[in-house]
Amino acid sequence: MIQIIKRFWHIASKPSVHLSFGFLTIGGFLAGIIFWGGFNTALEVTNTEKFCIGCHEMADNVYVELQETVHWQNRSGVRATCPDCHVPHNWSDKIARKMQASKEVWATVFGTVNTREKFLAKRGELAQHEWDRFSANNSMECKNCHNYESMDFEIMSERAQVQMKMAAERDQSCVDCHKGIAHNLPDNMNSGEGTLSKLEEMATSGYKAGNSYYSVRQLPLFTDETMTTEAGQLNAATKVTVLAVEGDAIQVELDVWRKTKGFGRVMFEDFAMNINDGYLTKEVAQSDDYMNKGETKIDDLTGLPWQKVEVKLWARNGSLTESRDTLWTFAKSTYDTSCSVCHTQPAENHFDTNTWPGMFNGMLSFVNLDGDTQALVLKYLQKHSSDFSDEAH
Amino acid sequence: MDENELNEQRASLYWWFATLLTKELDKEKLAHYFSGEGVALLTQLGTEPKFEQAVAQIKAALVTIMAIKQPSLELAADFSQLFLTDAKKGAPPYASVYLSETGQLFEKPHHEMLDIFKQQGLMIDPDFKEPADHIAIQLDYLGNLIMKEDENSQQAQTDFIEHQLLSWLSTFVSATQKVNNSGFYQGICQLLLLFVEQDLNELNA
Amino acid sequence: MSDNHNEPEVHNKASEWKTFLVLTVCLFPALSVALIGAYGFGIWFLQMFLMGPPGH
Amino acid sequence: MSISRRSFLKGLLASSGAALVGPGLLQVAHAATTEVAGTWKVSGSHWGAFRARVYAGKVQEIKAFEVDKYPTDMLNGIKGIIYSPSRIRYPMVRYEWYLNREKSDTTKRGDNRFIRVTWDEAITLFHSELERMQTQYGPWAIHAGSTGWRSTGQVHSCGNHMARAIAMHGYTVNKVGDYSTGAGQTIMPYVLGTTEVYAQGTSWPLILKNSKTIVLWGNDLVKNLQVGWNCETHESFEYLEQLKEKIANKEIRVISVDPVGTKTQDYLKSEHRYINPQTDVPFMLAIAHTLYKENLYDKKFIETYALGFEDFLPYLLGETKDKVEKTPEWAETICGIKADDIREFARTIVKERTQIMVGWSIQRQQHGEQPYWMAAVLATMLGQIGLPGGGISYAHHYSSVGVSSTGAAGPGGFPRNPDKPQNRIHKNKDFNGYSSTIPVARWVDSILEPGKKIQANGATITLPDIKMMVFSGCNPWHHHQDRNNMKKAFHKLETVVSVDFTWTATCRFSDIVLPACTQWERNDLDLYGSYSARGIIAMQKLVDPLFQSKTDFEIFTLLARKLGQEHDYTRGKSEMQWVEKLYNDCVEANKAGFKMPDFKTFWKEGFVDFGKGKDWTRQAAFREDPEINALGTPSGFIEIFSRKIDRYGYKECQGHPMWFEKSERSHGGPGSDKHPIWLQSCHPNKRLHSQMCDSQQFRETYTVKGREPIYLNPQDAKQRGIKDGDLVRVFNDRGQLLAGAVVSDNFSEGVARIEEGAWYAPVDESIGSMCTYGDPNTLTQDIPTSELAQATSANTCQVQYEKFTGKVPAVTAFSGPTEVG
Repeated sequence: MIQIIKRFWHIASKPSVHLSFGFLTIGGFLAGIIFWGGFNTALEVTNTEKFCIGCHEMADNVYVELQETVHWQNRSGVRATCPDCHVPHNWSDKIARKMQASKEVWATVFGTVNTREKFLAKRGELAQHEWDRFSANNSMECKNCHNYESMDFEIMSERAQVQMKMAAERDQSCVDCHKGIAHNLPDNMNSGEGTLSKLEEMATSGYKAGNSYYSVRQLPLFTDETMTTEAGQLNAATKVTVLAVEGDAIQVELDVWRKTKGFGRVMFEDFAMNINDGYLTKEVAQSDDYMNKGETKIDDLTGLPWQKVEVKLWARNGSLTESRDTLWTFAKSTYDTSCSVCHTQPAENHFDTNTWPGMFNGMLSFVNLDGDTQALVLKYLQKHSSDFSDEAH
Repeated sequence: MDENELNEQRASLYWWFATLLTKELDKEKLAHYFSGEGVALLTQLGTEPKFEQAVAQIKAALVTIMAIKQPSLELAADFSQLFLTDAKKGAPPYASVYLSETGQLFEKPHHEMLDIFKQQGLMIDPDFKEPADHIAIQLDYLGNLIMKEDENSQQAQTDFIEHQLLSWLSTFVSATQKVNNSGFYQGICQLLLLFVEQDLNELNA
Repeated sequence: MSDNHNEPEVHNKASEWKTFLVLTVCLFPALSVALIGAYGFGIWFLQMFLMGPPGH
Repeated sequence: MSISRRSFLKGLLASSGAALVGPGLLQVAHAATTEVAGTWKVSGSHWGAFRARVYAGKVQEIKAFEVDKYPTDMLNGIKGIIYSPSRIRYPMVRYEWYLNREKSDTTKRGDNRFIRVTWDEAITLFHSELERMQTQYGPWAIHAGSTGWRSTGQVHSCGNHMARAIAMHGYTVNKVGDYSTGAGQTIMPYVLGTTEVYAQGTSWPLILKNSKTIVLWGNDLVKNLQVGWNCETHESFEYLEQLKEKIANKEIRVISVDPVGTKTQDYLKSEHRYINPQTDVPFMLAIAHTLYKENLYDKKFIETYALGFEDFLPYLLGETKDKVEKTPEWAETICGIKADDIREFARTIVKERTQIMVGWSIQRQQHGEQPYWMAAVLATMLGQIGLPGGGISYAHHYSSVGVSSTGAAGPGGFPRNPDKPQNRIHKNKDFNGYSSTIPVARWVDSILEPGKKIQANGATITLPDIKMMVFSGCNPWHHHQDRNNMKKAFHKLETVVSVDFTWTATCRFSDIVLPACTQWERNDLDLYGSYSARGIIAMQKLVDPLFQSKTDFEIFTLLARKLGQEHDYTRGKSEMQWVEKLYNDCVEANKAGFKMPDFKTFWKEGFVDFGKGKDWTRQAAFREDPEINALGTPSGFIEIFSRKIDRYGYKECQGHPMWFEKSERSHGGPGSDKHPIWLQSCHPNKRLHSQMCDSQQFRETYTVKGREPIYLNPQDAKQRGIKDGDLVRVFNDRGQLLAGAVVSDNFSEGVARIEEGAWYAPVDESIGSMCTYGDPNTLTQDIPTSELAQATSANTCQVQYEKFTGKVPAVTAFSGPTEVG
């Protein structure tokens, strides 16, 4: 064997005697082209969905989950394949990713996640890798197709508009909010990180028709059980009565008041109290299909007419809780910590219900609270304001 | 009395002044000046005609203070009023306040003292958190300088007294005179000035 | 120089052909793949320890 | 000679040395490290972020932080603060109080003698007084809620430390509001739905692009933007420079409505619309009258976005009780602006895009709620609220308001509230019928008239019987009004505790004085760009705490230790661990939007910059959809008429903006016959309030004969035989002071200015004694703006002045507690 290599080296290290210079160059060049073509073809093969689902770990877990989502099937017929989202497009990063796949090969060979149970147990860790990557490249793969500049905010639902405009302003990473858009979320995580998941943790399940519950955060409302047409938004810590449970959808009734100046879109918890319970789209607010109108009274303090309405709309089955106590505890601790950085936070009962929104808005620029938490804390302050407090102040 | 003994005496006196200007006298220390060694020392110092008046002032102050219920506290208040406050009304015991243009602390005199200490391999007791141009530190150092067995010591003493001490001592002492209280520390400071002046004369003689 | 050319063994045309083919078809492609792989691993380790996940 | 000397020294200290001579002060040094030129460190201040060269344990040199392209010369005053001979060097206790405690002769307070105590003794005394108050009286007897402009740095925020430690002991009286914006922040939620005074404003680039006219109403941008709440980087000045250019090119008109010529106006070379002091409301009413009569106002806007215009109209048209129509002719007699000029002004601002920028000065006067409200009504009539470069703002002169926000989260702060409130030592919450929270400026009234009931913002407040006050990094002897009245109040207090780094007048009037170190003697971190959230800056300790001073963190940790709750106070973290925690929390909060390096890297680099934000228009969302984005007012709309305020039934703040005559007013107003000069006490040009007044060398760049300058009108001065540089005695029935004359055309007849923050320096502690340095609050009156805000009325102040001829007293400020001989 050593002889063969020696001999080989002997020949390879000497100028060629029989083969022409031109032949060697052209021959080497052609061989290079053929190799490179072959290499890239092979690389592309590994970059196909077919290749990805070649392993049952992918095929039986994430792939079937993808098929439930809009990234699989939608009305415009564009679909995302595995590598569209999961393989970096930059060459170096792509090669690095391919090498990283050695871990996946390892896992397949040794069966690290060869059962659904094993996969679920490991999902959190695996997902976290991808989320880190998305957060580092600012969700570049998403933005290859969806970019903020091309979004027409006007045709979004109002709730989406608010959120998307805010995100666009900061060129926020998509996956910050849209985790779980293509595959299921890890079990221990309801719908995201930070306060949102904290709020979701407060939600209970198994709602019974006829009982009253409170929303743990802001929730979209829909006109019917198909949940395709948005009807408005439910605010955090808002009381609803569940009328019906239809699979993923629940029908809720809101017993609220609204001002009749404008379109009457904003719902308030009580007469002449600006405690926001959510809002309705113009169409729903103007339509009689979704509400029973009650008495109308003039609020003496503003001169505005208020109308009592019972609104019946649909929401996703979830994110409700039986009592506001845990929500209030969370809101109070948030208020005490966040709002005392600059000065002593005013006592809850220092202001009345309708003064709090103004005072609270004035402080908001100095604290880092997301929209759901803001809404919840404000409602907490209003519900514990001097209007509701027995303590003389 | 040989040279050594003499230097010991001089050094001890500088250290005595340094002690008085370092911090307030507690009850026990003050007692020495009502009866005991302090009285003896003052009486002895008073025999020098130049010092007579200053010593008389100190003694008078002691008499005044003795009549007060808590003499050591009263004297502590005097001390604070003079040294622990500020240039405008008291007499802060730092050369920088009197010698620098800015009137700030930690100015050139402070750095000069630090340089001296650096050369000599000395440092200020970390518990005494004061700038190096504090009067007590200067006096303490001078005592050390006197006790140093070094043939150049005499010249070093003269230089130090002339450049570091007398450059501001009289301004400082007159600042103490502006303050009106028992007069104990004003007397001590006056005595210090006279002593330093006399000591310098002796060194130059 | 030609004097020193006293190789008793002649490498004939066939052996040159063989060597050429071994180099172009087997060795260099294998080396390239290995090199690219090593590069890929290098980047990955850098990402793990120094740079963090790939950014923009 | 040498013989006599020998004999004299003989036996002098031979054996007695041990008793009379203490231990030496010098030790042999360890191997000294050799520094060459020193090291550069990063830190910052309200006056600007900076880098400092530290050598041989001393701050040698300070240069502006590179992000700051427009640094102020106040950076030159920093060293003078650190190395000021006015530094509090040791814990001190007032001698009289030390001897007699609560039975001490309080009339001696402010001019008494102190003694030095150890930290241990000082904290023990502090604690035992808190204890005595809680047991002998109750929570109502301690007021520990008065806070002001701290030093920068989020970990050591002095008010937070004081509040946290004292709350771990028991409940105390607290305050609401502040001295700068008390009236504004109370009235604006009723009108525009937020406090407005600390709100982000429309971004400057949008203003520069869209505005045709900018009205600066009592607003001196160039002067006030020099200082900021956090480590300032002066981003606004870039836009002021552009504005100046646009003015020169006649693309934008800037009009200052002001009784004085401002620094802004001098810088921008912009127009000045002189107005008599305190008469903004008549001018505004007359503008509204013109807009209405000439049918120039935006009816559609009012209809869609506002309520109560029709309830306000009768007053404007003279159909209410007063029967006075608010015509330009009526206003002319009060505000001193010709009726035709008023009409012209109204037409100018309604013609094209106009941004109104209101300063805070006009709400720091009696009925200060009214001009703020009325300005909002004017902006509503113009109908440009929510448009870029239009509408109204009340804060463009503050910190980096108007510099677009990056949206990044700043570092949080050291927690102000106890983690375990249930462990509070004294759980007694019984305020004995007194109110637990009082309007910030009413604490002196509280001490003087405990039990008195006052109206405030719709509530009835019973003033508590305060016996003990605790201040930390707070100097009410600068910011409160009427010194002689304060002296009376301080005679009634049993105990006063102050934590500060310099002998402010407040410290001199205290019983226990604890030396804090300056912000440059501790490690911390802070935001730069308070509103732009431009970045985070490390505040690296430049030198160790001087003398016996300690950080706020250490001081209140000591108090917590006394309570047996040290660990609950610090959460087991050191200073540096807190800095790191706040940083890491911030990294977490910014995870979505901004990549930040790890703490080590940040600390080494000294800062993280978030870049520039996106432009934004104030109230644009409301304009777009007033229903969903309703204002925070009771109705959700702009309230020209507030039924809620109307319902309170107050005399001096009714249902809509009105003109009320002031208790004192120049130019023919009440009291002007005896004291004809209006004294303006605005924010200083060369300080932050009273901070940096102790920096001697820098102070001397602006003082006159060692006194605070008083800016005088040339005619007024001439009449009184006063020349530039003369000493002037300024007086009224409340007090007197000495100041140095600066005669300037910027000041109209009947108008004078002494900037607030000049240190109080009375000749002696007696009531009525003259202030030798020139603190304007010796002369101001301590009256509330109205029953609504109960805020300060510092700018309602009439004085007289004369050339000072007597024996000149020395300046007594900037010194420690000494008797004035």
